[in-house]
Amino acid sequence: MTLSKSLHSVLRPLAATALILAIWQALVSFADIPSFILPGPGKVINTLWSSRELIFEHSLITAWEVILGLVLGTLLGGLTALNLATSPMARYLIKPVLVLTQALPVFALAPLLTLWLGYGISSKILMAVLIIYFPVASSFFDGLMQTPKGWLDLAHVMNGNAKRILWRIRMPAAIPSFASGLRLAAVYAPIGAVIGEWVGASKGLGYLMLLANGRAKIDLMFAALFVLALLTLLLHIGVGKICDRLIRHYQ
Amino acid sequence: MTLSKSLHSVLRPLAATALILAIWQALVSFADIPSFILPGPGKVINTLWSSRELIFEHSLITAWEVILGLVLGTLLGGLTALNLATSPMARYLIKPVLVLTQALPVFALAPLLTLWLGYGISSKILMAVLIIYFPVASSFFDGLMQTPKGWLDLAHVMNGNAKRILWRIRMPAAIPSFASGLRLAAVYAPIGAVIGEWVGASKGLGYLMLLANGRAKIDLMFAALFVLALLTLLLHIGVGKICDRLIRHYQ
Amino acid sequence: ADKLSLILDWFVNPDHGPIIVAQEKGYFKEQGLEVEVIAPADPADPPKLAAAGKADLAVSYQPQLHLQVAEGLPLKRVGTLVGTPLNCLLVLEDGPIKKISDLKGKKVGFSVAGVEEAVLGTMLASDGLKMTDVEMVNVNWSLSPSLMSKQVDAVIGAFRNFELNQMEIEGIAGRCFYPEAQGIPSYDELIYVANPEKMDADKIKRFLAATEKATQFIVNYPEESWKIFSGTSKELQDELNAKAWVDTWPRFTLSPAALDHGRYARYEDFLLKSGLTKKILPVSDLAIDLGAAK
Amino acid sequence: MANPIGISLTGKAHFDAVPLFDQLELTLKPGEWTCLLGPSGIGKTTILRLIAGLAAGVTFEGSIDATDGQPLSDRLAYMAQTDLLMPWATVLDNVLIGARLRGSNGDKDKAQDLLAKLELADHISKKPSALSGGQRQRVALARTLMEERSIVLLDEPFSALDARMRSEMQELAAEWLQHSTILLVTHDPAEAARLGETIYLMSEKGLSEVEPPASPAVRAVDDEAMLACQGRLLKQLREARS
Amino acid sequence: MANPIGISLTGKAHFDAVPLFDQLELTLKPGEWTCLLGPSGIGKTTILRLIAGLAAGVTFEGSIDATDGQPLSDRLAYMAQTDLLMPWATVLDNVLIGARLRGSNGDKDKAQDLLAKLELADHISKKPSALSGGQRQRVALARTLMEERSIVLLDEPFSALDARMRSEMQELAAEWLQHSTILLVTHDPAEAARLGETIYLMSEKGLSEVEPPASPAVRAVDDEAMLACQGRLLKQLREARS
Ligand SMILES: Nc1ncnc2c1ncn2[C@@H]1O[C@H](COP(=O)(O)OP(=O)(O)OP(=O)(O)O)[C@@H](O)[C@H]1O
Ligand SMILES: Nc1ncnc2c1ncn2[C@@H]1O[C@H](COP(=O)(O)OP(=O)(O)OP(=O)(O)O)[C@@H](O)[C@H]1O
Ligand SMILES: [Mg+2]
Ligand SMILES: [Mg+2]
Repeated sequence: MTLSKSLHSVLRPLAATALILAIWQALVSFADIPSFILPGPGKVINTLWSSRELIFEHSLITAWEVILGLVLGTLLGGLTALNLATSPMARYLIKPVLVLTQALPVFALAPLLTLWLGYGISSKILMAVLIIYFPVASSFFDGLMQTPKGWLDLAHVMNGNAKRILWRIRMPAAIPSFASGLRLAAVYAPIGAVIGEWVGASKGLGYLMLLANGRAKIDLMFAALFVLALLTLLLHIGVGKICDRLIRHYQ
Repeated sequence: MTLSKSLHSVLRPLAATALILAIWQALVSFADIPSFILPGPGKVINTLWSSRELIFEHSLITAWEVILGLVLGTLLGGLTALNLATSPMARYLIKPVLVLTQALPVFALAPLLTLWLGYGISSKILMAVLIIYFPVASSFFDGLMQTPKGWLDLAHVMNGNAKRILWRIRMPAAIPSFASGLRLAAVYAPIGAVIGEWVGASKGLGYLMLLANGRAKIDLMFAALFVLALLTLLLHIGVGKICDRLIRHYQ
Repeated sequence: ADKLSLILDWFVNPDHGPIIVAQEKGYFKEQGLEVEVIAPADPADPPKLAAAGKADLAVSYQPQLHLQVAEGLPLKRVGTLVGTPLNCLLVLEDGPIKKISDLKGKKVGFSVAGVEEAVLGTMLASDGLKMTDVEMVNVNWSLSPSLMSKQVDAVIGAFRNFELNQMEIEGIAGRCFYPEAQGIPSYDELIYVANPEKMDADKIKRFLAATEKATQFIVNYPEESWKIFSGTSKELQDELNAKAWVDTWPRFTLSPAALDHGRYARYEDFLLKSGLTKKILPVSDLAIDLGAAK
Repeated sequence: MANPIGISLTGKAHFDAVPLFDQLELTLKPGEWTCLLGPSGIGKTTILRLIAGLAAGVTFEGSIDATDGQPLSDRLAYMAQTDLLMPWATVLDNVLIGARLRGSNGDKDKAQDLLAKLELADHISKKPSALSGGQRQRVALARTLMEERSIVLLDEPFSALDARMRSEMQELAAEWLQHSTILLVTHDPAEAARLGETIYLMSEKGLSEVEPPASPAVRAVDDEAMLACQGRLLKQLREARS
Repeated sequence: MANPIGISLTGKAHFDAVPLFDQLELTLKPGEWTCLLGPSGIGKTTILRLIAGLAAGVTFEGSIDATDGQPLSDRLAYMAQTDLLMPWATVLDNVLIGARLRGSNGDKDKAQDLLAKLELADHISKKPSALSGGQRQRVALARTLMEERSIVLLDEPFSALDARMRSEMQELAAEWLQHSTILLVTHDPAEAARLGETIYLMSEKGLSEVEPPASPAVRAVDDEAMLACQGRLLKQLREARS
């Protein structure tokens, strides 16, 4: 990487963060928003600093859930898409069930999940995975169903077997769609983990935010939110880079 | 449409619904789940029937929000993607802000939204739009950035102006990606509307569900959830058909 | 030691003083108990999970208990944590609402929880208004912000030991109309519930004994108790919790195991009149005095 | 490879309302080169795709049979008019894709050998995007030859090659496919005259057989009979409007 | 169209470590047809793309100048080796895309006229997917001709056409492009001999100019001088290995 390039990749999130802070400050200053609804960035950064240990501790937990959720969700989403793409029966029957999982609000699922999985980390991860896997599955599936006809004709004349056609042609051809889904999933992963924490947690940014919001400090909530936002941005940029590389490799 | 085809398109949602009911019943019968956590389908359908008027009334509101949200969200998402695709400056600065909007939990946004928009329908629609527009914007944008190089070369030699290249080449070439985003958005639209209703409402399926949950009327909550699920499935199938047609038209 | 799991109604806050203090002072251990305390994010979950046998005990609210039992949840109140109502109708101190009848034609926010509409209806009736005279708005996650930003004129469902302090810290004074002063029968805000078929009465008795001891310690040494309580977690160490503690500790029930039959009968009556339940249940279906039962 | 198979196609075809060709008969003699010549847009590719079992959109009324009565599938190789290379795979992987799709690893040495003969030795591990047009076409040819099927359908396989390369590739293909039955679609009379053992000319009026040169295929580049035949073909082609 | 412009290219090019061509000089005379002939993979397309300002991946050290010293962009038209038709647009829309991209509506009548001359009148409102290979190539040619630029770069524009159609299209292009400077890349010696006013032969050794036939272009299909030149080119091409 050249100097200018690495400078660029440092500047980019900085510029974005600056813009966000500016919008935020402008909102607070000119839109006459009371500080119990949206505290100014100065106040929040103050809280961020004074509660840094608390926030850092909870952030680590959430970051861990995000990574686990993203990896598991991507795997699960990828496998789901592959399955749906090969079996018309699965498309017919299982796809609607998957669509359904996206229609269920947390509070309907939470008691079920805790009934089965208890209050450990697994119910949280499952909830996060449930949110993350769908964009990957859906986009990848769309890509798998749109393989250019010429290649499929070729594979047909070659008497390729369906699994290998999937693996050698449809999958590589669907990489841009997969990447597109992954990019989306990366944005949803942090909020997915936070929602997972609402299933019942005593740790993590989601817990901290709900707690702070409920009956305590808005400043703390926004400080936690700020960290969550930063996490989201970093993940978005990081996964974006991986996706670009992936697409370049598969042209 | 031939008879078998129209039969097919009726059978498909029916088969899916049957499968879902079967899974549901199996869960209740064999997994030993108490009915106050997940009531059986029979019980719920009973409630659905006895409270049909109540549920129907609230469903209409939600359906209206869903449709409005989907249309507005798609428009906004499409425009956002077009803007990002044409302006490197926008990519640099505005994209992170859009990513951020997806990192904000409802309860952080809700007080702000109601402060500005009050408790009318607009804050709900905005919330729904916020959830729906992102998959469209993100997928469409990815598609716009992956126009086959040959066409861009051609357009370059022809001295096409950037706007028209976008309109005549990059946009039609990105239709499959757009459709992929739209398909995702259709799945998120109903839950988007429900989340919008949590921002503060006195009508709609989301309100009904929260209310029923609070009053320990689990049957009613699941009856509302069932309608929401049905709405999601129908929307998924409907939008899927539109997308298929769109893609076929643009090959 | 015997294991006992307890699901709180919400994240740990000063309402849970006796439980935390008993834990910290080792009173549970004295009773041969090892108590696991779990905090959920949604107050509607704990009773369901206790009814499902996922926990030995859950912290819940008396008004909710009546509805849940009426809907068939296998639950009974086995002990009391806070024996007075905390809920109140909150307005701005220097706002236009001076008496309840001033609410005519105004907006009242509520957080969907079940009984609050009935409570509000009765309170309005006590000053000659009907439910149709006000506009109800579900404000869900933001009770006091919606009031402070004047989105609504009053909110029902605020806790007098929290929202008042929160508003004071923001520099906007609030005022409470108390339900029990406006025709609502008095009730236990926070109670312990358990599944009567699955519960181990002996363990629960020992649990209640430990919290009774903790409550007495709190009443004797409120400031030291605050230090013990807030020392358990950094999240608790702030001005709001400190103020809330002062307003909360006097409300802890001194005899958690004791059952006031009349309270439950009166509230059951009130819910029937408000139309929220369809028939009167005997108190024995709702609550149990473990000391009286053998 | 088993004994070479012959194929006969009879029938007519149309797109929705637009007729493509009227009743015609085309026979591929076992183990021989049949060339199908005709103006652009007359339906050559469509016939090839019909035999390959691929033609979509076109309605064909008639029959396509092998002389041994067995189904054609899994005995065919098909090289389309476009190269259809996979951009993510190297040249070598592209050439071996057939075997890989059927679940074996493919004969790497053989493929490398073949690629060397096609003058692609230097490009074996390149991606298709780094190839020239003619190089891509030769990779597609190599992929088809590697299939080693008894029936080989070639749709203008040499159209992007220069004269020298083209004649060399023709010879190579003829040698490689000695035991196969081949249908070669081409718009180049010289090619048909050089390779054809049966030559069909397709025109609006239908299919007509043209006498191939008497000399055995593959003819030398300066074979007299071939040049004469080429002239005849050229003349007939000029007359056949599509 | 303004006065025709000449172009001169001098320099060398390489891909990363692999040299493509050494120092060479290529001149396009204003208003004339220059043919660039050479074996597959020698670098013809790359030179074309360099002039069009498109070549990516290749590093070019040298200069490309117009005789009038003005920049080349917006005076060029370029027909690539693949057709690059837009699948969502009809044939007519594909042909008018240049004008549309520049913000005008394009001359529909002229396009229809041109398409008719290219024997595509029946296909004007079809989508490209319903065209044959040769038809697609002709649509791409029509699109290039509609640009009416002073410099026209053609990369094997007739390779998918049959002999009759090819000679007709050559004549049509020559007439249509009378006032333009044309660089035609081809692998067909007959084509170069028929159209070339300057003929370059590209080989591993570099670029060499070949004497064009004395007769004026476009030559008749049986022009003696042309046939002689074609023979010479064929022989040189056979010797030039890529
Ligand atoms: N889907 C379709 N609908 C209508 N007409 C079609 C369709 N597909 C192809 N055609 C027409 O069918 C005819 C035959 O096409 P085909 O590809 O077989 O021609 P060809 O002989 O291979 O020509 P070429 O030498 O140019 O490749 C063409 O005129 C083409 O326009
Ligand atoms: N990105 C690249 N990296 C390395 N080599 C490349 C790359 N792109 C093209 N080449 C090589 O450059 C050479 C010239 O390619 P070019 O397309 O100019 O050939 P051409 O003369 O047009 O051939 P043809 O007649 O086959 O179209 C080829 O040998 C090709 O393999
Ligand atoms: Mg063809
Ligand atoms: Mg080339």
